[in-house]
Amino acid sequence: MDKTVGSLAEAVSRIGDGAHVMIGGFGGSGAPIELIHALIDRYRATGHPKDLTVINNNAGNGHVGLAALIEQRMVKKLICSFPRSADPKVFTDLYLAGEIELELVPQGTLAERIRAGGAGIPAFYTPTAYGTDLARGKKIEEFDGRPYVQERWLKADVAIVKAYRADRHGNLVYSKAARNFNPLMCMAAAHTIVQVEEIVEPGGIDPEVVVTPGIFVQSVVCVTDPQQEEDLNRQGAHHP
Amino acid sequence: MDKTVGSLAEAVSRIGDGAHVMIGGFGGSGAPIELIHALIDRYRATGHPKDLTVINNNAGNGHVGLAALIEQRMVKKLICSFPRSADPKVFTDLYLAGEIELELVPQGTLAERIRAGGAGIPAFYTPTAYGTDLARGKKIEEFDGRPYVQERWLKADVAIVKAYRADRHGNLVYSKAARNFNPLMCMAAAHTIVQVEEIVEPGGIDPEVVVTPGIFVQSVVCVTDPQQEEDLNRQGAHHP
Amino acid sequence: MIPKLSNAQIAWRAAQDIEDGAYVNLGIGFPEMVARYQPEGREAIFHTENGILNFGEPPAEGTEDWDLINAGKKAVTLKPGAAFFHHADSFAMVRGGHLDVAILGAYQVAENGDLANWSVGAGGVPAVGGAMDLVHGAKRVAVITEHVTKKGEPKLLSRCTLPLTGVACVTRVYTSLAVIDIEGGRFVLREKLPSLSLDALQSLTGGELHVPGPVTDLIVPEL
Amino acid sequence: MIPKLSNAQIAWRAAQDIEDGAYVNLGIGFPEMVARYQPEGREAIFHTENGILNFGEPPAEGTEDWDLINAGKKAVTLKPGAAFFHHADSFAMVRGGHLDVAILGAYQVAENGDLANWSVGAGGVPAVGGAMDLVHGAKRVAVITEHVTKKGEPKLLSRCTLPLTGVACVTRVYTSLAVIDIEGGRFVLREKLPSLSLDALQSLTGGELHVPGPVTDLIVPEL
Repeated sequence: MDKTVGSLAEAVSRIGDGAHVMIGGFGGSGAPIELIHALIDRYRATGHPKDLTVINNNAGNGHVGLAALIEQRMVKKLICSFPRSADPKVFTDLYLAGEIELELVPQGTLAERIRAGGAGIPAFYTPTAYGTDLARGKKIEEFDGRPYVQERWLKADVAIVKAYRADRHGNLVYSKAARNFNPLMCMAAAHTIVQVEEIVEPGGIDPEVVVTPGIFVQSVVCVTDPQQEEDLNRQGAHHP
Repeated sequence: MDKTVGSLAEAVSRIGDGAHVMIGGFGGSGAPIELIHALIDRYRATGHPKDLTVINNNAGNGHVGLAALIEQRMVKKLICSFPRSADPKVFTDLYLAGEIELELVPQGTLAERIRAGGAGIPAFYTPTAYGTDLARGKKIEEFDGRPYVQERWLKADVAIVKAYRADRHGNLVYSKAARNFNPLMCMAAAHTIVQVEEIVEPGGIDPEVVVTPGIFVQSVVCVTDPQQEEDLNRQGAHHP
Repeated sequence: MIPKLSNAQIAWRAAQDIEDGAYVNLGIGFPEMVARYQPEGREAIFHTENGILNFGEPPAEGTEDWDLINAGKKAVTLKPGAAFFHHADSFAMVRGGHLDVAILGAYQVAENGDLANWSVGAGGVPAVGGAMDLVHGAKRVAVITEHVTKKGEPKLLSRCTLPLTGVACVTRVYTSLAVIDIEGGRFVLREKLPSLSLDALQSLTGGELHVPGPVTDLIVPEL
Repeated sequence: MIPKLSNAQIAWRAAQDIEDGAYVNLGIGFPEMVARYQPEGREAIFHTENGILNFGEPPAEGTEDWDLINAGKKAVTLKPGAAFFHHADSFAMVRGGHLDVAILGAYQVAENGDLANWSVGAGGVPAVGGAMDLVHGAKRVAVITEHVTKKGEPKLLSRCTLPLTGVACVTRVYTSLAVIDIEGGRFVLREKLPSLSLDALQSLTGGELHVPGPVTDLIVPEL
C-alpha cells in the first residue's frame, strides 16, 4: 500500500467544479499553502476547478493561500467562523459586493460538525448559539430542562490538509498547534490529500503517536520545506 | 499543580453511595484492576460505596476486577455492550435472578454517548440500532432521507481508568489497545481517577503525544506493576 | 449428504473479494478466519473495534501481551504501519463509512438485506457488542455463514424471525453452498457448488433465488 | 473627569479571582492581559481554542514559530506540561464544562447575564470565532470591560440591544469602575471605586444596581 503521489499538480488534479473542499489550518498555522497554490495554478491553466464551496476557519489573509484562491474567483461559497484577519481585503471586497456567499458558523460548532461528518453522525445538539442570530431557523430541543440547537454534519468531496510527517499508509503526525482542524477534515472528506514535510516507510511512525490513522487519508504528497502564510504576508507575497 | 494522590485507598475514598462510575477498559485490557480492588476493600471495611451504576463495555470475567465488584453486590445497574466473557458467571447469575439491572448499548453508541457527555453534546443521531429492539422507545428522525436514532449523552460522577504514564498535571499516555474507552471516560466524569505505572514531572511527556490532556484528570495514583485481568483469571484468582 | 464447503473454505471464498488496499473489519469468531486467506500480492488492513488498525497474526503461546488484543479479546500482533486510537475514533471509522468491507456471521439474513446475528430471542443474557454499529458505514457488508442451521432450517429467509441487528444492510452472503448478492430486495444467485442443482439450492433457501445472469461454479481449494 | 481603572488595572483585578490550578480561557485582545497579573504562588493553566493547554508568554521578536500561535494568531511559547489537541477536542473542553473560567470582552452585558460581544449589527463582514462556544461550558464566565462606551453610553443594560453572543451566561463583570455579579437576573454591586458615589455609578449603568450586602472599595495598584 502506497498512498504517495509524485507532485502537487497530480495531487489536486481530480478536484472538480462545484466541489466542496475542506482546507485545513487555523489562520496560517497548518494551512496547506503549496496545495492551495497548486489548485490555483491548475485553475489558471485550465479554468478548473471553479465554483468551489470552501470550508475553513477563516477567509484568508493577504494575497496567498486561501485569500489567493478567493482572489481568483474560484470560490462560490465560504463556510467559516471568522472571516477577519490582518488583511482580509480580498474576501471583504467580494463579500460586500455580494459576489461570494458566507455561511458563518461558531468555531466549536464548525469543528464538531466536521467531526460528525467524519463519524457518521448526521446531527447533534449543542448549547452554542442558542438564542442568537446564528441559531435562526434551526431546530431547538430541550434536554434536562435546557434548550439546545440542532446542528448538521459537514462533509466534503475533498480535504486538502497539512501535516508534518506521513508514512506510506497515510498515518499522520502534526507539528504543534498546526494540528487544529486538519485531523477532523481528514475524517470528513471522501478524498483527503495531505502535504507533509517527510514521508517514511510503514513502521516509521510509532503506532502510539499517530494522530490521524491512514484510513482517513487517500493521497500524500511531499513538500519538504513548506511556506508559512504569516511569513509570506510579512514579505508582501502574492500568488501567482 | 500536583494531582497525584498517595494511595489507592485515598484515591477512591470519596466515591459515594449511588454514584455513577465509569470504569475503563475493554475486557481486561486497560482495566484499572487495582483501583477496582481498592473500591472493594473500602466497601468491605465500611459498607460504602454501594448501589453503584457502573458503565463499562463488559460485565467482568472470573472473580477479579469488575466481576468481583459485582460479586460484592456493590452494583445496582450496569450499562454495557457485551456482558459475556469466558467466565461471566457472577453477572449472569445475578442478572437471571433479577438482582442487577442491565442497560444494553451498542458498543459504538456507548463510546459516542460517553464522548458526547465529555464534549457537552446532550444528544446526537446515529444509524446504529435503527429498526432493532435496542432503538425501542427512542426518538427517530430522518436526515437526507435516511432514518436515525436519537441517543443521549452519558456522564458519570467518577471515572476510574488506567493509563501508562502521567505527569503531575494529569496529562496521560496509554499502552497499546489498553487505550480503548479510557480517554473518553476521562472526559465524561466530574472526577477522573487514573492509575498509571509511572508519574513524571510536567515536561516529561512530549506535548505532541499526550492522548488525554490533564484538564480531564483530577487524581493520579501510581501502581508500578499493575495486574492484568487475563493473567489473574488464568491463575483462578479471587478478590478478596 | 449434501456436499458443502467447510468454514475455512467459506472464509477463503470471501477473502478472494477483498481488494488490494482495503480496510476490513472481521466479526468475532468464524469471520476472523478470512484474514488467513488473503490472496498473494494483495494487502488488506484489518481494523478492530477496540482501537487498532493493521494488526496481524496471533503471537506464539506464552508471549501474549494482554494490552494488545482484538475485539474477540484474543492476543494479536502489529504489522508495520499500525495505529492505536480510542473507541470513539474507532467507531467513527465504522459509522463514518471509512471501512471498505465488514464481514460478519449471521443467524439469519433476509432478502431485503436485514441481518439477525446478535440474539436468539428471549432467555439468557443479551449481548450486542459492536454488531449493530458494524452493519452501518462499511461500504460493503458481507455475511459468511452455513447455508442452513444445524437442524437444517434455512438461514436465508424472506424475512428474519429473530431480533434484527440491522435493516437492509447486507449486500452479499457467502454460504457453505453458494454466493448470493442482495439487490433490490431480492436474493440474486451468483455462484453455487457445481454438484448442487438450482432446485436443490432453492429448497434449502427461505426466500426466492433470482438468477438474472450467469451462475458461476463455486470452486474452492481443499484447505 | 470620572476616575477610572486602566485596562491593565481591570485585567489585574480579574486575575485576582483566578484560583490556583484553574483552567482558564482568555478572549482575544484585551482579556489576554489577564495572564500577566496572576497572583504569586498561584498557577493557572491557559487554554487556547486552536489546540494548546498551558501556553505561556510570547517569544522574543524574530523567534516566532508560526505553528505555535494562540486563538488571536499571535505567537506563544509552551510551559512544561503543555499538550496539543485538535479543534474538536479543544471545544469539547469548552462546551463540556471543563474550563474553570472564561474571561471575555463585551459590547454589552444585560442584567439577566446576556452577552453581546461579536457583532455591532448590520454592515461589514460578520465574524464570530469561538465567542458563542466560550460562553457555554466554562464553570464561570466573566467579562472585563470599560463601564461605558467611548461615547459615554452604558454597556451594562437591562437588555442588550446588539446581537447576542449568548443567553444568561455571564456571572461577573469587571469594569473600569466596579465589580458586579449577575445573580437572579439582577446586577449585584460588589466593589466600586472609593471615589465614586453609588448614585454616580448608577447613573452610568443601564440596569438597576442592587446592593444586598457590603460594597468593598475597588483598590488596584498602579500598573
